[in-house]
Amino acid sequence: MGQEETNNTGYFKELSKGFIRENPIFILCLGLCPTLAVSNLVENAFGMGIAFFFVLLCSNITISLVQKLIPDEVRIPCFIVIIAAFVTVASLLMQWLIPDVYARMSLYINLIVVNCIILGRAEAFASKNNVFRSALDAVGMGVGFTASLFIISAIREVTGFGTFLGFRLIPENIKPITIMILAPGAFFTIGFLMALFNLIRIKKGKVSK
Amino acid sequence: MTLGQIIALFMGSVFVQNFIFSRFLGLCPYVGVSKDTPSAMGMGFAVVFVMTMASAVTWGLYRYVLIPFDLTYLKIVAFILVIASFVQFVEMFLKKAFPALHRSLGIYLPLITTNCAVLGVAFLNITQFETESYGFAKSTLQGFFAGIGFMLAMLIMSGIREKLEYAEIPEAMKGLAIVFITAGLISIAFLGFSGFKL
Amino acid sequence: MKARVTFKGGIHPPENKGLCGELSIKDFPPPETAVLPLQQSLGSASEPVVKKGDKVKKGTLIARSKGYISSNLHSSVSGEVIDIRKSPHPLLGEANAIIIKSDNRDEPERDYSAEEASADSLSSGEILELIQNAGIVGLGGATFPAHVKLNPPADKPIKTFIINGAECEPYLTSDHSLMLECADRILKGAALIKKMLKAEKCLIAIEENKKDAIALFRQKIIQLKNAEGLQVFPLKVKYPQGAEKQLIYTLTGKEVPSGGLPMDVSVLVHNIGTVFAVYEAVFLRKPLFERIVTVSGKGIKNPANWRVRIGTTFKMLVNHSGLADKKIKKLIMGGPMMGLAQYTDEVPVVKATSGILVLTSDEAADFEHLACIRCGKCVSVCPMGLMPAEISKMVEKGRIDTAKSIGLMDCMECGSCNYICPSGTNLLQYIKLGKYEYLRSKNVKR
Amino acid sequence: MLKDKHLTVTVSPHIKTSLTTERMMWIVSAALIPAAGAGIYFFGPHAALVIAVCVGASIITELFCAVLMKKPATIKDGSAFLTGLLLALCLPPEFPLWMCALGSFFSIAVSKFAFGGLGHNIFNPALAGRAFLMGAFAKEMTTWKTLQDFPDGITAATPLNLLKEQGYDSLMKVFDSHSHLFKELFIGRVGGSIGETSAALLIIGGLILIFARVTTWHIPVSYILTVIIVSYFTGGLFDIPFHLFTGGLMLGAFFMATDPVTSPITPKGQIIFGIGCGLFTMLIRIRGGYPEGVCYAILLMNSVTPLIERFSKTRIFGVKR
Repeated sequence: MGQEETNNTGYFKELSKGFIRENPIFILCLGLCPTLAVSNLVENAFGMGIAFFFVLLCSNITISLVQKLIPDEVRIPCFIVIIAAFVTVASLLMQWLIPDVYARMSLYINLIVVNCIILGRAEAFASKNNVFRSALDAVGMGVGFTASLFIISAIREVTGFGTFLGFRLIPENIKPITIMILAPGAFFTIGFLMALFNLIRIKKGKVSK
Repeated sequence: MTLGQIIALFMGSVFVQNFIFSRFLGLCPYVGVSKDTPSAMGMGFAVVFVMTMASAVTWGLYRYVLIPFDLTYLKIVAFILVIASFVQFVEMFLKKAFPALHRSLGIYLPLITTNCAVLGVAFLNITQFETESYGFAKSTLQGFFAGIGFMLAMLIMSGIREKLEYAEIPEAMKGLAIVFITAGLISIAFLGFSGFKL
Repeated sequence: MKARVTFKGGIHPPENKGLCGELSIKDFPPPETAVLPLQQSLGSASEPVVKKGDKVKKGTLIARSKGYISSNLHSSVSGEVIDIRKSPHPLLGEANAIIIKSDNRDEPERDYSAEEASADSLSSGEILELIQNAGIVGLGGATFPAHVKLNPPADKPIKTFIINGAECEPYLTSDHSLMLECADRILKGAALIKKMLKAEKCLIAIEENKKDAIALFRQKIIQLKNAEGLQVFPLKVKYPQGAEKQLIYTLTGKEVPSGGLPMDVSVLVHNIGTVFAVYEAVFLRKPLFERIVTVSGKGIKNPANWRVRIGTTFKMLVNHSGLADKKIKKLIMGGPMMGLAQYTDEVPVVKATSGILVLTSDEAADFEHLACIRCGKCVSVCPMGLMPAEISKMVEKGRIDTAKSIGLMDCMECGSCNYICPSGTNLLQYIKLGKYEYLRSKNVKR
Repeated sequence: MLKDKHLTVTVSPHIKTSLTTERMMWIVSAALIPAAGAGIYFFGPHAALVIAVCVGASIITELFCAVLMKKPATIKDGSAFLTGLLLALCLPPEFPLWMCALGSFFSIAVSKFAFGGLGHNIFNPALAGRAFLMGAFAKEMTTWKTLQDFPDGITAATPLNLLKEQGYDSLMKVFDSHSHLFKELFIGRVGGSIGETSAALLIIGGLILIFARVTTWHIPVSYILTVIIVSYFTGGLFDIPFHLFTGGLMLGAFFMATDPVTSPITPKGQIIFGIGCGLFTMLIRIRGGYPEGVCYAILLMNSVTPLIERFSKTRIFGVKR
């Protein structure tokens, strides 16, 4: 019985670590390019999040399934090919389903293939764990990534456009801070969110001491 | 191709649409390897080299293989494979031919495979210059200039980070937080180049 | 190589040289008890040749040099050795000293007033021996034994002999007054040293704020019969004009290489006081047991230049000159730029004591330390071409090696950077700490 | 008796200059007063409000950040006051006040205190604030005030705007002769930011800085010379006074580029810095999308200051190159 319990908490930890503890963006600082590039609108962020989630889940599952078949020396190229295949699938699907969002960010969707998070998870986790754990890991990381992207894009869209998912939140007569949707705004947002995460960590560290 | 076009391409890829400060490509190595100027320089040179060559190779591959055989949907797989094997080849070649250079650049080369700036410039090239005349030359030049822009960004950031090591940065801002704030301020300065007429 | 107008950098602190009023040297009465520290020069301390209870006269040898870089020490009063014990030392904090109780007779070992006629016919070796016996050290403050400096190795001939009369430290006028009073004798000493070194030229460098001294020396040189190669060189008024390497650069256009000595560019520099002491040692056979000391500062009621016996305590001098009714902050041996702050007035005058300053809190103002704003003033004033702010920052952060690589050990501690720094950073303190740490780590490695 | 006194023992030197950081900051602020006064005189009371809000918001932000970071609040060193004043002087006279406050907050909190406060910032806080506002509120930042009280002057747009957007002829339509144009530019009766129009007063202020030894000549001279040379070779004789006296060049060259914290520490580095500022200013003015390039040019050079310093070390005495 004890065994099962630890297993269960283990599973939950596998799932939840991507939310905060090992948040891919704010803590591990991986996969930053798409995060910054597409986070000017919440809509874009969601599109990117879903595509990313899809590729990460599929590649993690596939790699953990075929891990025994791949010789060690060529594993990285193999991983890349698997990931690239799923990116192609995601890219074609999005082109078909949400063409206008895709048109805005096709470059960054294609670049998911070199996203360090996905390759990193494949190398560090999926190639060493079973399918179920790998899937949980992917879900956790995917949710963590998408949520982070959502937070960043929400901040940027609200301050930079005065809207949220296209709905006006801030009255027209208060001018939005346009710079937030430009490149510097992306850097500032992520910089200060990282500082916030640091602050929380410092506070927690002090309490535990 | 006129000199004006070359200058326009240069200004565009180095300043106006800098890969780091405007296009957000190659951020992982940018924040990872910009701690000190010598490594930033090494990474910069490696990126310039690989980006130039990758631009040339992928454009040719796309124009003369993928388009004629109607395989453009395979471009992601094809490009990443070409770049990965190219980087591998370069590394082996350097190791044999120029061991000294390999020692200084060697550690950066494997990182470049997953540098999205390299793949990014390949994708940009085929969308921008697919049908243009001088497409090959423009692609190669864009790759080269984008690499220069990347190196410039690396050098600027590494200089600042060396200086920040001695600054009394607040505890919460330490680490990558202040790097991103700095990058934001640099990209504000780079906004000055927007709307360049050439 | 030609002479330059001046060197790069430097500062213009308020001179305050007028405090002493007219420049005359007054004789300070011999002390009741003389405290004579054994360590009077760079290098090793000398070894006592007297013991408790011995009777000594003024000028009696009481301690002999020990080792190559070391100097003799002579009694400055006549009386009895009452103890050899640890006493306050103006440079070292505390060190062994011979304590002599005066018998108030002030009896000299021999007559020091008559000039020996034979001086001109002495050989170099004999002159050097006389200088060594007299215990002469560099009186500008460095206290390097003079006989060592005057005896360069054969492969480094001296072409130019420079007499340093710059006295660029604010407040101090001891050299100035000496020049005015003893010009003839200084010139005799200069000619002697020039001959001994077989130097082509002897340049007397004097800052332009001492116009009377410049005029006097020029006039004396014209009167002199064999004044060949002897020349007065007026210097721009700025601190640190008297620094050896800067002086050489200004006068000859040559740069002493980093880590090198003046003799590497065939130059030798001696302070005006040292030259005078050489004159006394050779012509009068008088050992170095007294020197000129400026007692000044706004905390002193009657500032003056005194001829003081080595071993007189600061307290006696300060009390004799009277304390002004102001808020006293610091007691300093030497000038305000490079002098050492003292924790007690019990310290004795040593051979290195060119001045005793009592500074009020207005003069020695401290201000609130703010962060460095990188104004670059320290860089532009540094006569050694260093970046003091960077060096001190590296030392502060424990990067001694980096500090070394950007010139830590080239600093000569003139303090210009510290003076000019608007943010109140104690740059020199960090630099000194860095030098100390560097030397220590080097010794540990050995 | 000295024995009764408390003797202080410190390392030499024992005397210090009276020109402290605090005094330097206030001298710079004072040197800006004439230009600020002219701005208020030409553009009316709202300009005064802009200045007041910027200065006030800067000081409040500084206090707030100091408390937050548990550092001693350093208002009396004058750096916050100066940053606020400089920021206000490069804003348009009719700029909305809440945006002024936001800009000041950005200047102090993001570009200064995030890096550790006074002495540690990489970018000139005032210029970073201005560039931020330019990115955030481009329209408001380029809405200039017509000088209605002065019948012989002048126009809503700045001369640089006119030249860039409508060309030389329309510029000459407004000012009928070159001499008239240069006179107005020199005095400052033209459209523009509050404190940047009066070249004459800014030059006076700049000379005060140099003679009070608050700054050295290196940056202003190399900056202005570069602008003169580039404008002569790209335009001609007419362009030299025009580029010198329009826009924020004088304000930038004397008061912004010389900010010691963000410019190189060595004289050689400062000259390189000034030349770079001049080149980028002219590049942006002639080819760029913005009519004015001073702000961006100085920010760009701020960012490469550490690199310049790396290659412009001083030569140590006695060490051969």
